[in-house]
Amino acid sequence: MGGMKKLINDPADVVSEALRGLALAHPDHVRVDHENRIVYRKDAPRSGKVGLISGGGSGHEPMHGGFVGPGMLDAACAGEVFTSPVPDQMMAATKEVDAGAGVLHIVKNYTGDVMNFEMAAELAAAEAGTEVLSVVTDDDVAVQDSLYTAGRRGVGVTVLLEKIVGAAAEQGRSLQEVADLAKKVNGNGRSMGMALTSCTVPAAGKPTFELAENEMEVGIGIHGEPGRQRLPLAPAKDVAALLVDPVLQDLPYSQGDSVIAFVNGMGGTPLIELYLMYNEVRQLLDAAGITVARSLVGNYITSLEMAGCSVTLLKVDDDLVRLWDAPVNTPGLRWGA
Amino acid sequence: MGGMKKLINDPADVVSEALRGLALAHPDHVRVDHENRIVYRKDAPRSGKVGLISGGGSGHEPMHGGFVGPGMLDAACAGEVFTSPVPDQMMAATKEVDAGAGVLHIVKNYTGDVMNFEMAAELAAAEAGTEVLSVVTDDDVAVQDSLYTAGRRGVGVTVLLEKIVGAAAEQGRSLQEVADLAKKVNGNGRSMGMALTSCTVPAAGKPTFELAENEMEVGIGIHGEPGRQRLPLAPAKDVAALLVDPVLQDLPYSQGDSVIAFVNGMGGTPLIELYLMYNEVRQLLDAAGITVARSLVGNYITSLEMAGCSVTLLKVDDDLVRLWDAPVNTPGLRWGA
Amino acid sequence: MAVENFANWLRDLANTLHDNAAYLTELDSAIGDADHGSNMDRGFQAVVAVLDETSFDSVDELLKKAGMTLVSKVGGASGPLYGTFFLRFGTALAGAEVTAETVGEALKAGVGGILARGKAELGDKTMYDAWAPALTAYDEAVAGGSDLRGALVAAAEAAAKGRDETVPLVARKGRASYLGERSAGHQDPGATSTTLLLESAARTLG
Amino acid sequence: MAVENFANWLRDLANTLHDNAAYLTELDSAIGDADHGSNMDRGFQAVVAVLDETSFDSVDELLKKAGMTLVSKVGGASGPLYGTFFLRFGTALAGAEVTAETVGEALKAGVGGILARGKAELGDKTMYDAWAPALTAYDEAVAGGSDLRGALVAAAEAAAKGRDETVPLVARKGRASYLGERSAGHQDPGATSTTLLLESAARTLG
Ligand SMILES: Nc1ncnc2c1ncn2[C@@H]1O[C@H](COP(=O)(O)OP(=O)(O)O)[C@@H](O)[C@H]1O
Ligand SMILES: Nc1ncnc2c1ncn2[C@@H]1O[C@H](COP(=O)(O)OP(=O)(O)O)[C@@H](O)[C@H]1O
Ligand SMILES: [Mg+2]
Ligand SMILES: [Mg+2]
Ligand SMILES: [Mg+2]
Ligand SMILES: [Mg+2]
Repeated sequence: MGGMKKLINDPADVVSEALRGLALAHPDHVRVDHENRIVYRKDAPRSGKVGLISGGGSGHEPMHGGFVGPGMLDAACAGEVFTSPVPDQMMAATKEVDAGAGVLHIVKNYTGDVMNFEMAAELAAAEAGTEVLSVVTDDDVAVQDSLYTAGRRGVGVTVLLEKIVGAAAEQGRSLQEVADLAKKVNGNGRSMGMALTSCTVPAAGKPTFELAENEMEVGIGIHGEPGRQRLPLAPAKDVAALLVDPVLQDLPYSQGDSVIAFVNGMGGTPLIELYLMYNEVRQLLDAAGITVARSLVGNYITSLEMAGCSVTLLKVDDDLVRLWDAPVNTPGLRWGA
Repeated sequence: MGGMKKLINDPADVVSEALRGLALAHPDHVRVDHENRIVYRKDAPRSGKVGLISGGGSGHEPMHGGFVGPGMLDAACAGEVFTSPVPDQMMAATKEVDAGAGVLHIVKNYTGDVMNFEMAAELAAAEAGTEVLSVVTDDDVAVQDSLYTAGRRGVGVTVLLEKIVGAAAEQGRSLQEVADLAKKVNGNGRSMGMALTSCTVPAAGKPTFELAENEMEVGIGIHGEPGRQRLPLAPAKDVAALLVDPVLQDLPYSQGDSVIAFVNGMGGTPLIELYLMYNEVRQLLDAAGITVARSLVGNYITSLEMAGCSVTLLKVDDDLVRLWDAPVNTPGLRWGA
Repeated sequence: MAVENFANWLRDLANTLHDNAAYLTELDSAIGDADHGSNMDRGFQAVVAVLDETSFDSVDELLKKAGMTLVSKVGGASGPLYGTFFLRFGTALAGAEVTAETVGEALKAGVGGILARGKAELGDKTMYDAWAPALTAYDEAVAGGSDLRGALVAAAEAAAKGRDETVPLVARKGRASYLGERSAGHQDPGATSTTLLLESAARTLG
Repeated sequence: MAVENFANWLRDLANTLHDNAAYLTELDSAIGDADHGSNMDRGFQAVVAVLDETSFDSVDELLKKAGMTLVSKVGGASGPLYGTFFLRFGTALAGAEVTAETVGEALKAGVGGILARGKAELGDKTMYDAWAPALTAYDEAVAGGSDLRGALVAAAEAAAKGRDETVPLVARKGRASYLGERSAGHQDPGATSTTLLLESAARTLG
């Protein structure tokens, strides 16, 4: 395997074997269509409820398969590592979770994901008459937004969105309401990430990029792609500022705003460092007069074994906080149930 | 910082800054005595309930601070990274959580931990008259057990024990009953771990041991100490056998036994690999005729950013399964609440 | 021209992509996510599996099936893009005789599909930067009296030039766009696989 | 001998341990958890802080306070072990004149505390493997007419020899025991810090 240190067998089997493990570990939460690589909420379809589907390349665990269950997703389609799933998967999932109330596709803004989900939605509408709406998340402020480019990447806000919109769907809100809410959440959220190390795509067998011992990448996404800037390693305090400042400047958030603050690990960073980072982030938010209504700290949207973290801020009102607090029961996020 | 890639400020401040982050992230679960580095259940002491205290060196997050809350620990004492806490901490915690029903100390079997907890128990009994019992976990089959040595290390079973014994204390069982249960859990559990990479103690600034690109350490503990054997990297299937076989041989578990199967990440190993490992572990257990009653997969008892995993099997009966299923509400483990 | 020729092309292309998988992934590591090689390889191995199992009566059915297979097996950006290319390429050849002219029209239809899905423009540093000069060169060759092979050779040469010219560009589409200015100085993986596709066609068709 | 001398010893020892922190941690990396140097350094910096703040009337109070400070600040195995050593060392000197004989008895009491806590035996590859020969050499020197300094010099030399002899041993106590046979070939960190302690005493006491 030369240079790749992973607990895997054949690189070609990583995704399917991990899905088998997920299914075996969470029989109460999910059932898995191994043929199509779809993780279903065990009791899907839920009559009368809008079906929520997400998916994307693998390597971001627990996202999305770990977010399937009551109060969150109805199905998650798993692509190859860092490669969006194919339309057949989203089509099968869409048909399966459609319980008459329509289906929302939650798509992270990457060319491949958008195109594959689009094809699936077209085909599902044509074949089964299922009403499908889509929301595309694009919260990554590291990427300059423009009409002429692929636009921003969908990153951390996707996790918060799946939770909040999941609660709304559980309440019985309509497809249009759920889609509008999803757009609102995406519009209210911004993220920025950094890496201390690269990750290694199993099929590639070597790190996607090389970082010297005293360097870090700032402005990375979640696919091991290089970031916007390579900088000398810096103390956590400075790293926090490099992430929080551009986020605060972008929305912009203003003094007195209330947020969900999410410090996310990229997969190889232990909790002790994430809590330390959260402490730094909180100081910066306090200084900016931003109130933290809720927080989330942990490895939730990852890049394989990459070391590093991202910060996501989601501006919230009472409705969003109530939906955040509502029960959720998935392998990756669970409370009130 | 030369060679150390971490999201930290001054290495001397890692533990206290991480505790600040934990306190800020979980105001509903815990309050932290920063002076003494003790994480308390927010509503401790709970009148009439046996107080449960654990603690140890830091660097194993979420253990133990992340396991404080209803259904699990009343207090956790945080030492320096990989260094057991001092008696003053356990004494303060013991006095604080004593609600008249006595206090159980949950101690992992390391010379330092055992001695520091012992001194605290002596002092607490002498000073405040608190009745203290102790359980020492020693589930690591990598270490030859003997009367003439320090004995086995306490590793993965500690997590399961804190959950199960936490539920029993919540039910109002007496100190003696809770201590007996703790001993039963420890006696029924066995673990074995391996590492793909070393970790770096912040104050040391360089990796504790060096592993070549094509090597792994088998029989490691949770303090970045080298293991019993250095072997060539192997596929996940073979790694699973290296961990499961000695565990099964040691208890020994027999066909038809029911277990909680726990695949734990060492901190730098992402979920996708842990689920893949869990799949391998399950095949081996199926082949051995062992039934998996419950499972836990994730990074719960870690060694900083070390990559690798451990397998813990805990033989269970109906009482243990009921206690496992009982509600728990901590930063690190949560269900039914 | 027989169905057989097109099947040979696809087999040759599958071999070429397999041999170049590490190279394409290497290119994708620099400005993307290190999967273009395995994506193309996985897709075309699936196409070969279909060829081994099924016999096709017409060129358009063969090509459409190849396109559907790519859509179903590749994922990412390249799956829908190359999948749509083959779907439209095949559809355009339905009922038509295979000539330099009809293939030229079909190539244009296929690339139209790529544009419809990906909305790339010239200079965005995508596979379209190889396709666009290839189409022009193909048409010029046909206008100058070339046969199919000659036109494909011209197209492949132009594609290679377009591929090389992606190096200095700053990406505006696809993953490479996230790098902004840092994407300059690297060759686009998709323009590279497009060139391999046309070189294989020039070797095997006509 | 004055309280001042013992305070000077502790300050000298703190400096020595600070200078050797990386070395002790290095030794602990090989067969332990890479913290012995920072543990000792943290503990003795705290002792120095106490010395800076408080003035002590008697040697035993000074030493007991040092022991309590180590217990409260070090943690790990070395905290209770060295802490108990100083607690009992001090207690044994309470009310006594400081002579080669009384210090010898007190050292024995202190090491008795290490054994009571750690239950180590000779050859277990722990700090006791430095302490045991040191105590013997100390007694022999006193029996042979040495003064305090001479006895401490003899003890330090014997400790250094005991420390060196830990190298081939297979550990049976402490973290190094988890390595089994692999612990052989490495010098015990605690035996090393014990030797530094006695060398510092020989330099500053008597
Ligand atoms: N919008 C687009 N239009 C045309 N080609 C594109 C577009 N976006 C990406 N590409 C092409 O796709 C290639 C990358 O394919 P691949 O790596 O397989 O997919 P992904 O980017 O999803 O990982 C790029 O090199 C580029 O040539
Ligand atoms: N049972 C024991 N008796 C005497 N000394 C011991 C015992 N266990 C460990 N030690 C000593 O403690 C040293 C390690 O101290 P330190 O690294 O500070 O603590 P820890 O092992 O808890 O990390 C060992 O080198 C050894 O000399
Ligand atoms: Mg991709
Ligand atoms: Mg230690
Ligand atoms: Mg790619
Ligand atoms: Mg140590």
